[in-house]
Amino acid sequence: MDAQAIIAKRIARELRSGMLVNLGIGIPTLVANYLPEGVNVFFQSENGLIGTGPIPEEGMGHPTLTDAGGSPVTALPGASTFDSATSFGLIRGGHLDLTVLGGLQVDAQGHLANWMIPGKMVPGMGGAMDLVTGAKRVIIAMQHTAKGKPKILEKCTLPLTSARPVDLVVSEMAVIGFPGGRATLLETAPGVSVDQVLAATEARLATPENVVEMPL
Amino acid sequence: MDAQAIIAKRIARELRSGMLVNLGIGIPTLVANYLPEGVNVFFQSENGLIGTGPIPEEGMGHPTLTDAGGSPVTALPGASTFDSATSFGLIRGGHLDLTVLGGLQVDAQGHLANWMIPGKMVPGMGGAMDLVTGAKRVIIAMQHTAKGKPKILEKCTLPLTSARPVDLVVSEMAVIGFPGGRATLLETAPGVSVDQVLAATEARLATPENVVEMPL
Amino acid sequence: MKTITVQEAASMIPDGASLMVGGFMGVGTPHRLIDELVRQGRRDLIVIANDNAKPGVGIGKLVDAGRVARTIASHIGLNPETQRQMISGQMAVDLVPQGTLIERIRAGGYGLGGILTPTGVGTVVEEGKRKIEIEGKAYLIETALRADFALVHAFLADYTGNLSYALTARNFNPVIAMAADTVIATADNIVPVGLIAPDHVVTPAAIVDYLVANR
Amino acid sequence: MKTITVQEAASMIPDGASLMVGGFMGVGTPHRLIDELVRQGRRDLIVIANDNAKPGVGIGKLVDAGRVARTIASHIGLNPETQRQMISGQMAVDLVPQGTLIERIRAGGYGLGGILTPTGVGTVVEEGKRKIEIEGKAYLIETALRADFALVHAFLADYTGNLSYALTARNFNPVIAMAADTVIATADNIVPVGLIAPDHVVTPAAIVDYLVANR
Repeated sequence: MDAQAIIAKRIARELRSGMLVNLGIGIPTLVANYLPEGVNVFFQSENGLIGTGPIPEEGMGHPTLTDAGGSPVTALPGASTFDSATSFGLIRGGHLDLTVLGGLQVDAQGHLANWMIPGKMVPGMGGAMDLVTGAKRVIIAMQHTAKGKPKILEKCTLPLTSARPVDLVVSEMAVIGFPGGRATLLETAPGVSVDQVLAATEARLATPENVVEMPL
Repeated sequence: MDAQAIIAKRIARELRSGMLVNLGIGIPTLVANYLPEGVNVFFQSENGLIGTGPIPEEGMGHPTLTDAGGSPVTALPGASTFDSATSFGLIRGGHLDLTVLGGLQVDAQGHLANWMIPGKMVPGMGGAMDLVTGAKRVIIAMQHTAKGKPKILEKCTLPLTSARPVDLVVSEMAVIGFPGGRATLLETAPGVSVDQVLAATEARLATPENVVEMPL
Repeated sequence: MKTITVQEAASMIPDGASLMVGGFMGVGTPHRLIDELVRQGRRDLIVIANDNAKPGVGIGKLVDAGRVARTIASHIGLNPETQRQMISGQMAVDLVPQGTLIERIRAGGYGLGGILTPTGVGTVVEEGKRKIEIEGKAYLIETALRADFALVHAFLADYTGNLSYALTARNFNPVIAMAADTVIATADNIVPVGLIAPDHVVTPAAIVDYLVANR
Repeated sequence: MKTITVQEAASMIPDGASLMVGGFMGVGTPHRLIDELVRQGRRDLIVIANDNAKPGVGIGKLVDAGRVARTIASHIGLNPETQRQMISGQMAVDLVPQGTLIERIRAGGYGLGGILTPTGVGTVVEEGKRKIEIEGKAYLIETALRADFALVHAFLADYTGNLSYALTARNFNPVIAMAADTVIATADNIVPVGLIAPDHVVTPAAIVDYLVANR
């Protein structure tokens, strides 16, 4: 399994029937592919859709039914559409049970930076700030390092996405939570040791006795 | 013509095609009966309807189509329905061209009191405060006096509906405007003299040379 | 989302609960739920709604039975019983301009701390509130409002909880559905999933907790 | 409401005007109006929209042609030309969180001075803004936003100006339609009055100023 598949598959295990879930672009989108059997969630696209379905078969889409990246999607039975104010009301108002987003950096307190690299990449925050501030649970799906450098840092050097800490970081090496506001190693990927995770992480990680293997 | 008919008929002359208009309960409701020929306005009911039509014929109404008093109405072709947040967005957001409301008191600066008599009548302000604060133009339809006592006072003694002055007061005796923030007699009803209006008014009324007869 | 009986729905609501109730003079009110609350003897309720309808109708039935400890509403003028209980001190009544009330509820449901409105500036409504000036214009800071339960009534529901409303029976319903910890809906018609067009769903299934079955 | 040609519609918009434009990555954008603005050479525009689409698409065409002096948007990451013009100083770009942007526009259209949102607290977004605490939680005061023109695209219109939208092409459209001095709409289909059910009208006719005729 490649890194992206490990991350997406592990996060998919966090989904429960009835949840309203928003998946960001990139690795987060892959989570939908690993939805456990019998689990039915509502996927929201923040451009105004609940009930987002798979990519349409060739010739079976419509230009007015797209995901937040503007790409064609389908809608499942029971889908609903709405304007952007309602869409972000769902996000900010505590209705969104879970958002899965990509990350550039996460710090030891769980703060996320994922929307800009000053002087280099200024795409705009889009919905990310509202998602991280408003969702009931925030999971970050990202590779553990970028070009060999740790992305989980003692302190983010990039501008923060929100003052609200994330709940979980899932990488291809580990699952990290923030109980009591402190980065804590919860799981290691199959074949990855605690020491390997610590070596690839700049933030000091609490390492409890019971670090388990990531269930996939 | 009785007092109510004079008031309603005079106010109806202020309507122009394309206007979005909200009529309050009581005399204001009667204005719709005198809509000049060829004038098409959008009547709003603040409970969530644009395109309010006349009272339905016996057996031709529906319990889910009512006016702001809860009474059955009809809807004209091109009508639209919406929730209360949208309804008051239309009212507050500068979309409502005209509201016609009843009044308990209006003062020399045009301030309106129409929602409570402390210790006696506390019905609640309903939509009145939003209507007076938000409509582009506010016309008050009321009898000139109550039990012989003036209702147009130097200063309102009852709690105000809004800090925003009304634009016009139409009674069975007169039309009063507030150019430059000062109550000014603009028209007298047929058969009513300027002196009769002044005698029935507590507020000092500016009386220009050109007070005309109310066109009906 | 679970489909339950009206008895089960009412029994989830404890004495003293705060309820947002849809409807405008009883139009669009979940009447069966109200009737059942009266029947089950629920009391000390806080009722947030546009109005108190009139005696014998909708919320008016809770008032008639003396079950409302406090109401937050924009208009009670057509319910003399509410006015009587207010004057006698039996019921607390907070009167709020209708546009402010619906925006406060919306803010509660949309994750906003509140809104800035010119409505009420220079009137008794501004008493005790923070005022703020923006580009020379004064606004009141009106804070968000939420409730324990939203009791909504729809025209169409499907079995996942999607709701759409009929004509002026929409009113407060879709707004309160966003602003409560638990959302209970009744509907004139409950249809299989997929029969309400996505564009015609007004309240998305994901926010409705319980749907009351029709007999 | 007047029905006009796309040429007439574009010619009403002067150089330097502020435009709110519907659409999300070009989906639900009034493409014919944008194309005509480019053709007529309109310039120095202020464009308020969710995004700048991408080069060659929707708002991206105005950017390509160098006609946008300033954009207020939540995301420009898929338009490298906007990023290039931003870095070169040719275009000013104000980046606003998407939920904040749509609420600021809504506030402008709904007569609110602004809203209180937790989004952006503790980030660069709070710079220069007033903060307020309500029940111990911090909020930014985000002020209302309006424009000279709203350019909206609907799925159905009738000849009085009622509009309804299709699926995810709804997005910013009904919100911006409330927030501009002049509202110009295009529609995939224009139908006789009375054919859009009142419950399915999303933007009421009374707020639409001009409807662009289909050829």
